[in-house]
Amino acid sequence: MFKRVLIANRGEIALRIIRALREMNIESVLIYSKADAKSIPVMAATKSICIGEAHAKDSYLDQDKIIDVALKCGCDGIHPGYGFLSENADFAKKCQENGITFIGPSPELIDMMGDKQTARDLMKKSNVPIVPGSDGLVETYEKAKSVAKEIGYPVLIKATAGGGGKGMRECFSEEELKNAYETAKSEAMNSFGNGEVYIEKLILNPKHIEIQIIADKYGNVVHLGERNCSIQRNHQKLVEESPDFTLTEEKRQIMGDTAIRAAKAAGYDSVGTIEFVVDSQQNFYFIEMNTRIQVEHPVTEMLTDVDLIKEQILVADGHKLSLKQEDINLNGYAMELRINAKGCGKVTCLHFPGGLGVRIESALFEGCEISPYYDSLLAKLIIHGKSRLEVIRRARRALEELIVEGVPTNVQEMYMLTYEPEFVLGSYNTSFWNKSEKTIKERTEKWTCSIS
Amino acid sequence: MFKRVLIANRGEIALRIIRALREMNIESVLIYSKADAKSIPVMAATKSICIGEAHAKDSYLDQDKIIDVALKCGCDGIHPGYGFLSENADFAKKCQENGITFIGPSPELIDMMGDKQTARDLMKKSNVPIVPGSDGLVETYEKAKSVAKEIGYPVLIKATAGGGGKGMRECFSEEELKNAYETAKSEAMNSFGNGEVYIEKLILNPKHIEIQIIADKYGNVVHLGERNCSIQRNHQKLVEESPDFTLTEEKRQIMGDTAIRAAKAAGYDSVGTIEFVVDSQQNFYFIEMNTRIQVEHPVTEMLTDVDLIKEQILVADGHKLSLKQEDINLNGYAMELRINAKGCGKVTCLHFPGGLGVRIESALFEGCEISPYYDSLLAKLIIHGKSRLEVIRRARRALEELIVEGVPTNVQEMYMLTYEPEFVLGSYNTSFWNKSEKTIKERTEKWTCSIS
Amino acid sequence: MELIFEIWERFDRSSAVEMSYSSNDFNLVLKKGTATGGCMEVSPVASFTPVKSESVAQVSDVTYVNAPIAGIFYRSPSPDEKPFVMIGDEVKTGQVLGIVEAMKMMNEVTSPIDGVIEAIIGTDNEMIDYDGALFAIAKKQG
Amino acid sequence: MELIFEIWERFDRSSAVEMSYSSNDFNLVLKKGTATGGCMEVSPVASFTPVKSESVAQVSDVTYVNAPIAGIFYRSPSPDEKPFVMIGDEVKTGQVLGIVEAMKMMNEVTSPIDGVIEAIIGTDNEMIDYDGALFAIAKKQG
Repeated sequence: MFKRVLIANRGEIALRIIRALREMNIESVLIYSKADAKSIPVMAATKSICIGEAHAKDSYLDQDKIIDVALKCGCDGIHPGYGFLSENADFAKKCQENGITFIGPSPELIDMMGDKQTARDLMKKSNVPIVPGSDGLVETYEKAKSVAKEIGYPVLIKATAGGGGKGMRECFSEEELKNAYETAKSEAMNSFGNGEVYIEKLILNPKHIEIQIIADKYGNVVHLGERNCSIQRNHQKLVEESPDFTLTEEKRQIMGDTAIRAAKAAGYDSVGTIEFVVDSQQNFYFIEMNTRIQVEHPVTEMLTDVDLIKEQILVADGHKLSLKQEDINLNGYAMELRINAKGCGKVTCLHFPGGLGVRIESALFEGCEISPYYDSLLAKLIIHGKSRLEVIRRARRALEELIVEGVPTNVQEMYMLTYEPEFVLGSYNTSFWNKSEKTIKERTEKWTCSIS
Repeated sequence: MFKRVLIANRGEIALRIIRALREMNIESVLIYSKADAKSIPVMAATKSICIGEAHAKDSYLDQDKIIDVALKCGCDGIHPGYGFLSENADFAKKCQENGITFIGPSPELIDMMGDKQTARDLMKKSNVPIVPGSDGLVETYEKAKSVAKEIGYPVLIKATAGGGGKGMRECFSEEELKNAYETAKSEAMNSFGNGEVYIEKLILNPKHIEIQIIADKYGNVVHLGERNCSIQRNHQKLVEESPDFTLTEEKRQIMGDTAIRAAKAAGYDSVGTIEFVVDSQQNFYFIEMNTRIQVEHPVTEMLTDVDLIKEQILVADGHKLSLKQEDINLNGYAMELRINAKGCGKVTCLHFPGGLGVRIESALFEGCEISPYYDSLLAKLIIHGKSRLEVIRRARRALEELIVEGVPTNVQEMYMLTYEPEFVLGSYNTSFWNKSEKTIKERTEKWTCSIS
Repeated sequence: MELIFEIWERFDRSSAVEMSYSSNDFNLVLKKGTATGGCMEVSPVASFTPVKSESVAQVSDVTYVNAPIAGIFYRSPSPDEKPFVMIGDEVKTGQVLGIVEAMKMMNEVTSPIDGVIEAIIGTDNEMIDYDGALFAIAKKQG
Repeated sequence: MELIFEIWERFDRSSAVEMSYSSNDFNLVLKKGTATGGCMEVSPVASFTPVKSESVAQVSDVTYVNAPIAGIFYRSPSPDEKPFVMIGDEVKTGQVLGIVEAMKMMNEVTSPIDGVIEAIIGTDNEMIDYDGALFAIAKKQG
């Protein structure tokens, strides 16, 4: 077993990992930036070493410094958390070269899954459904027409060099295709000097559903059910829940089995998430694999009673997976609400909700400074209950009890969100936030007044 | 369903009930004393009414005022919590007479179970093991000798009029009996003017184990496993856990079935607890029944995922029990650590632990005043985990994170307690605190510095 | 005037610590004493504290008459009759100002001093807390 | 008026700390208790804050020499040799005071001023934080 693990992260996830290590009787060494000197993880770790200035490149992203501290402190493992170096194959490789276990998959796996085309090819080979498309460049309108016909409308024409919506055209019928194809091509040429395009099926307002898996080094893989993460603002998740309320049990089984197949095909050996988009007919398509622990992992922990961080550490240490698929039961409902800062400042008053079915993951404390250098996540409110309605009502009362003063937050918006009919019905998809933002913000403004 | 429920209590249990009501969409009316004006329950309830001075007799025990407020506010139910009026048959009767549902058993049941002899007789009739004894007065030494022989040594000779240890004699063999019998009798005569004594088997250092049950008005009863509450200081519980680590599965079944039989015999129809003492051979004997929700109910909630307060409210409202015995699974281990004040003052700094498997039940807030009028419970730290060892380690890290400043507390003692070998092994009984107090206190003094 | 006091009473019962109100007729600003100072004041519940006496403590020579018991406050002996007192009325020590009904008993609220009714704080026909302020009486000068 | 109270009640139930409302008829401002200042001192973490540099900040005319990088601090060029400096030693600007080894590089720590070694804060052979204080140097008078 590990003797001492370095945590190359900050905030709530650093605290989450320190707690798990503490409970496993493993020492923790935290590296931190000057901006985080007054923080709970710094206090909670067995040892904390300041390695640089606030900017992540001088601290949380400084690979060589981190490895050096790990070696000097006698660490035999490094936990990267999420973000920062968690999906950096070079860093994982440096750990390996220095005889330190990177708590995550091998550098090769990170590389493979980080490359969209390689991952897509692997999934296709493994019989995992991917978004249908041209599988390569579409050089002529004639080819475009035949590809579109084959995969069915609507389709999306995308420039290989594209980005930010440029060189991208939605197309709902063959009548629109010629114009869309030519426009996308010329726009791509004008914008990027490269007119190459390809075609994909356009999935309209899909659900974003991901399957949590865990695998050991001996080819054992189990899945721990799905999370619906469709409530996103600018691809930033706001609420995640499990199980997905509208997924049939049959489809859940199939998606779970597919995720296991995907992980096995990759030879995966850590915690990870297979992300799918699911259309209104419950057709699902692989989009990507996250080769790290995710922000929303507690949702799955509440349902399965599996401590994902501990399991991740155990399998990294070469332990055989203690779980079997038949041991995994999804018990009740769980939801995570992300409480974000909408600006900087000092937290002048803090009060967290408690009681049955309420879990808090946060490194906040009264008096702490919210700095502009890192992400805006202040706290994760994780609610568990027997029914989805109980969870929603519990979330409301928890949000009513929550007090974070001194820093502008999204608490009020989250509260208003819990009253949106589409949310209550559980039938929402990724279009939810765009559709509901106006109402939620109006209601929030109507009933509250922002701190000026 | 209830429209509006009055809560005749304060502190953490008032907040617990308000939260449950809020989640059930039922309005809450809280009565409070002037000493509790600045409290979280007062804030959290739909409506709060101050009914008198700090002393409980002027507020939380003032039955007529409470009923009056309930009527004036249109409450159709009263939840008494624990302590105060929760096991007061007169109060339950007054509720009934005023057309308000007392959320608990009927006055007759409270009366019956409140009278030790009646309860004992009922249990005996229902084939529930009770502590063997003379079943009535022992007028002569000859009778004492035959009773003692029948039930077996050691025995306890107790004065019917006794109290505070007076007129009570332990007796380990027949040689000691004559002297013990005569001494007890004369001591009782001298102290109380009544020399009547009876004899009971002396259970040496038993475990205190209780079975949680819930029953509806239609004769359905389920049990929700046991709690080991053997760690007590002056009959005040400090730590409760479930399941009991040393109880065999067979004995658990038998005790559970016995508790159900006892509840059915009484015609019980609410949440309740059957308390047993268990000797070193795992023989168990009924001692009493608690006809209310108990402080330590969350331990059972963590294992069973049953919200006991909600179920209590539902069965009081005449709902049929939704649970069947086969639905009840004890999932993992859970423990409650009671954080008590050891003096009064203002809480100047407060920080609660969070994360996986940690539940807080508390009405504390930073700045609150701990008054001398009510009990000393500040917070309940409820820890859940997969194994008992995980729970103990999690409890330690949670206690390390917990900060309560400004008021002397038992936090450090609880922390030291979690390192006591007998506690770690789970083999402790009611003698634990007396045996361990000295070590715990010495270690606490050695490693901490009390707030002066 | 009634409106102000109704607002005022609501303010006291509410968790607000500060308020201002303006209409065609008047402006009203209310703050609770907890809005300034050290850390205790920023506690989540400090904001729910009824601090009646503090909030009106500026006004000197005013005596508050509080409810002797939690119950329903009545301003008049019966629904058809006139209120016992109106704002501006002169009152004598021992004079009945109102009634608090609790447990089927009518508890008379009497004036502890000779003075003038400055404010009627309790709301007719509504629940009043134990020791909750019902009347403010200005001491008669001289 | 009903509207005000409805807003108010909503405000109370919400965790908003402040609100204002205005219409043709009236303006309404509500705030909850957010006091400023004083609170940070009782924060749970204030107690674990490393305050080395602050705690010695009272001494005037002292310059701290901090670690340029996190690493192992060495007081001497090699284990067998004497320390670069001892307390009381006079040092010149640019003089080597110690070494911080990080990423297999020996980073010399030099004196920024002419002065006298007042204190050696770093521990020989132990990990030092980035920007952690190693030496205190008293400025040479005159």
